Amino acid sequence: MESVLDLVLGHFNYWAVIALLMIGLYGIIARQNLLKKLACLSIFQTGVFLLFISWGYRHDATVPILAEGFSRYANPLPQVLMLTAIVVGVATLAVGYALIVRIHKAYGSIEEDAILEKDQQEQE
Amino acid sequence: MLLIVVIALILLTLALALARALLGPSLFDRILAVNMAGTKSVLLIALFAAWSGRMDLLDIALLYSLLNFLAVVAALRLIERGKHFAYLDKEEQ
Amino acid sequence: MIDVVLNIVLLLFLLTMAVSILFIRHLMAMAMLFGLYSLLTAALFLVLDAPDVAFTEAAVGTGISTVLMLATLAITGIHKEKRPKIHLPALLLCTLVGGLLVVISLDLPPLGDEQSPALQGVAKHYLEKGKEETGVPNVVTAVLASYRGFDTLGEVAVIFTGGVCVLMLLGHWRQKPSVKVKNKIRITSR
Amino acid sequence: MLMSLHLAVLPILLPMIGAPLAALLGRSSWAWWITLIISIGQLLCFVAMLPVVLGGQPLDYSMGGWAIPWGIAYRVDALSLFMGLLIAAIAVLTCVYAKHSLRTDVDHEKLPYAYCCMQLCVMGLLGMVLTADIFNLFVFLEISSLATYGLVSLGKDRRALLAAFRYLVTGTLGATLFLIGVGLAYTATGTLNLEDMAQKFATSPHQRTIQGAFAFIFAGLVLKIAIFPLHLWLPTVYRFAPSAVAVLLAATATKVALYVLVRCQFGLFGQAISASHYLAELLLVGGVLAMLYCSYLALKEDDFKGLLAYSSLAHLGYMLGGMGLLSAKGLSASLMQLFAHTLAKGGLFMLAGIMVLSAGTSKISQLTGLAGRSPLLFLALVICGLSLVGVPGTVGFVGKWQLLDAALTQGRFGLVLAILASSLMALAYVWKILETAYSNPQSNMQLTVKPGWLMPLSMWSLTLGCLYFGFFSQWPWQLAQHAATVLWGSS
Repeated sequence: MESVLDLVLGHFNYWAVIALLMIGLYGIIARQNLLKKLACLSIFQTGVFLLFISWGYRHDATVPILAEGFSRYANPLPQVLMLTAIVVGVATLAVGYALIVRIHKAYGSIEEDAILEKDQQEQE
Repeated sequence: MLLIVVIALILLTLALALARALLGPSLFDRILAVNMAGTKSVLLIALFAAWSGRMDLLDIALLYSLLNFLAVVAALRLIERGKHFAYLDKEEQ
Repeated sequence: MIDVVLNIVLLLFLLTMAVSILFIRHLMAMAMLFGLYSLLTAALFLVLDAPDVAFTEAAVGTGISTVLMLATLAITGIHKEKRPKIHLPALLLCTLVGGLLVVISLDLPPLGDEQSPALQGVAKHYLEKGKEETGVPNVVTAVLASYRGFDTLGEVAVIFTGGVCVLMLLGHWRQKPSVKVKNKIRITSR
Repeated sequence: MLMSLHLAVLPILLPMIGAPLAALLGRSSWAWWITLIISIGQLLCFVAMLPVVLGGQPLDYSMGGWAIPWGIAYRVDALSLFMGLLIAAIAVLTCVYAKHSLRTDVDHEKLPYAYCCMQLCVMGLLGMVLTADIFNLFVFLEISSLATYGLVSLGKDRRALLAAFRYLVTGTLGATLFLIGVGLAYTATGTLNLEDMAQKFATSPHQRTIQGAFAFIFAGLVLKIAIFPLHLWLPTVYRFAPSAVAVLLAATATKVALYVLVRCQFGLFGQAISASHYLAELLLVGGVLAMLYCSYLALKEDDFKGLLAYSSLAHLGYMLGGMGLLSAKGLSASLMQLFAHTLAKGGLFMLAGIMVLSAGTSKISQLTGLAGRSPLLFLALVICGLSLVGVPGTVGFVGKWQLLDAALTQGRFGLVLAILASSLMALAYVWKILETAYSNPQSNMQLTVKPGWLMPLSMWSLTLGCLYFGFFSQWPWQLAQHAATVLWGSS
């Protein structure tokens, strides 16, 4: 019983994050609304960030800023990587939003199936 | 002990704010809920700083409160301006 | 103990937010929820001892990202999503990938484990020698600006690229009205 | 001497200066000159590194002077050099081509930004090739991808926008999956340097994590490379992107993602996963399916650029097949195939751009009478097309022959049959184009716009390259072999 609790407590973070990732992935594939696709993409990315930060976590430790009276610090490297990844993610999102604005201007809709339908009609 | 009780209470109010954001019904309810959740997280950070003994975290609490304010103002402004926000639509008129 | 409880509660909140972002059909409300979502993420980063990441996520995720989404909504003026259908293949794929990830996660060292290789590797050097070698007490800053400074240069390049792309897409180009009409015809007639 | 020390990082630093300059100066002709000079400079860097690397010693460079596992390191070995030379050369030619091509596709005010994005894209690709740090690789992957999203969206047709958006979503998804893989590999080893990581994999107790890491890196790259069945984003992107961008994408972007896959599979995860031969079978089956199905799709396609896109997908199948053979011979054949395909497909996409420009359409059915109108263009079409099929005397033949040879020596007759069948289909779809172009010389097809001389110049250099390397194939073949043995030795 003890070990099951340990397993759940030790891995709960991972599982919750995996659930986040899957919600994001489902939204990216299944939703037709382009804005929602991007939001889900962002959820997916955030899930990955959380995963990394969880990997860098350490029990009974403190933030990796060296100070008097502390000897145990969290792993700084995943945090550094995620700082970069967050900025990269937002740059991508910004381009995505700009594309949505242009798509809306060109088609008058931001639903993918509606847009594809318009293209189809035009070709015929 | 006091710390635990306070944290629990703040989590409770955070949950209430989230519930309001989820249920709506009007957009302004949601914005208010976001603002409130932001305030709660500022408090949470401050408490966490007190608990862990790292007072440098208070800086982040300050930043949060500032951002919270700015984000709500920006959101309200965008909603107010609505469709006329950007030049792109001005071109079309 | 407090951090474990906070961690779990915040994660549960986060999951609720993610599910509601997926299902809510009012896009403006979705943007609000999205802001909340990244606010919670940032709080969670803080609980997991990553204040710098929390800082960035709060500024970039909650601030810029939400405002950008709202701005997009304001420009397009579309507020409702069409009623979505359930996408079975996607559901299947997600179950598959999620299952794979859970299986992998059982092999991972549990949260906060002292023996995990990640803590024994390069990070140990950063924590022990970082201050001596770079003179910065904040190890994250030391690694970001010095040991892995080239990544940060790359990051700047990414922002620059993103900016150029957005300018290319939305920059309002000096066009005479007649030319603009022609352009419109060209864009729509193919 | 000082310069030669920094050669490894110079190709990345040059565009970091050139790209902002091109964007800020605001004159499209200046931007073009800057881009041209920068890309020639990059090419020269790689040429200068050639003798050092071929001497057998990889060129190492530590960023900021931090010793290897602590900081970011760059490493130029034969494989990186092979890819780097190819990309830099294509970048120069694309730049020459773009002068006239982009001007007709893109609004005048956007041109400097477009050149800036081209530089950034090439910088990202070269960074991926040169770096020896897996997270740094991710950053450069994102730089090049972001630049391509912007470039693709410049297409004239409004469908380019949706294509770019889909590309953005798929590409970011792929990159994020790759990032998960990087994280898993990091938790298993505690390091990010490729070589250090490969060594630590061997002793790590977390073998399942390592396999998971490979699975995610593989999945992410498969999305990026557009391997069948995850290829759906690619044809529309190639069709609607501006011609010069399509050339750049077809000839370099997917190839670099393939390079990363090769690097990870054989260099990084070599020992950890080569024990399981399931992966090899997966690659072989995937390759064969891609070859057959995508060739079939190419046969059905009526749009010239779309046909070329499907044909690219089929040719990726050959390269995967060669990788799936799990031998130095197979890998070097794959690399040779990559080289050949880059030349032929680059030439064909350039030709497609010229055709679209001067005839105003990319429908194959409307190419009737091309042979009569413009015999030279037709000749280039014949040469590149034959190289695509793999007719002796062209570089395509060398690639295919080596691949067949490798497959035969290992007794993979299924692969042999698939290659032959796919080549036959390639012959069929190339024939379809040629026949249309040759038929009905009296047709009223009109070549209204003259493409200038820069576009044909770059197209002809690739076309003649197809012929030249078909007869004198020792040079790339030796480099490919060298690259393959470097990788094989390290795993």
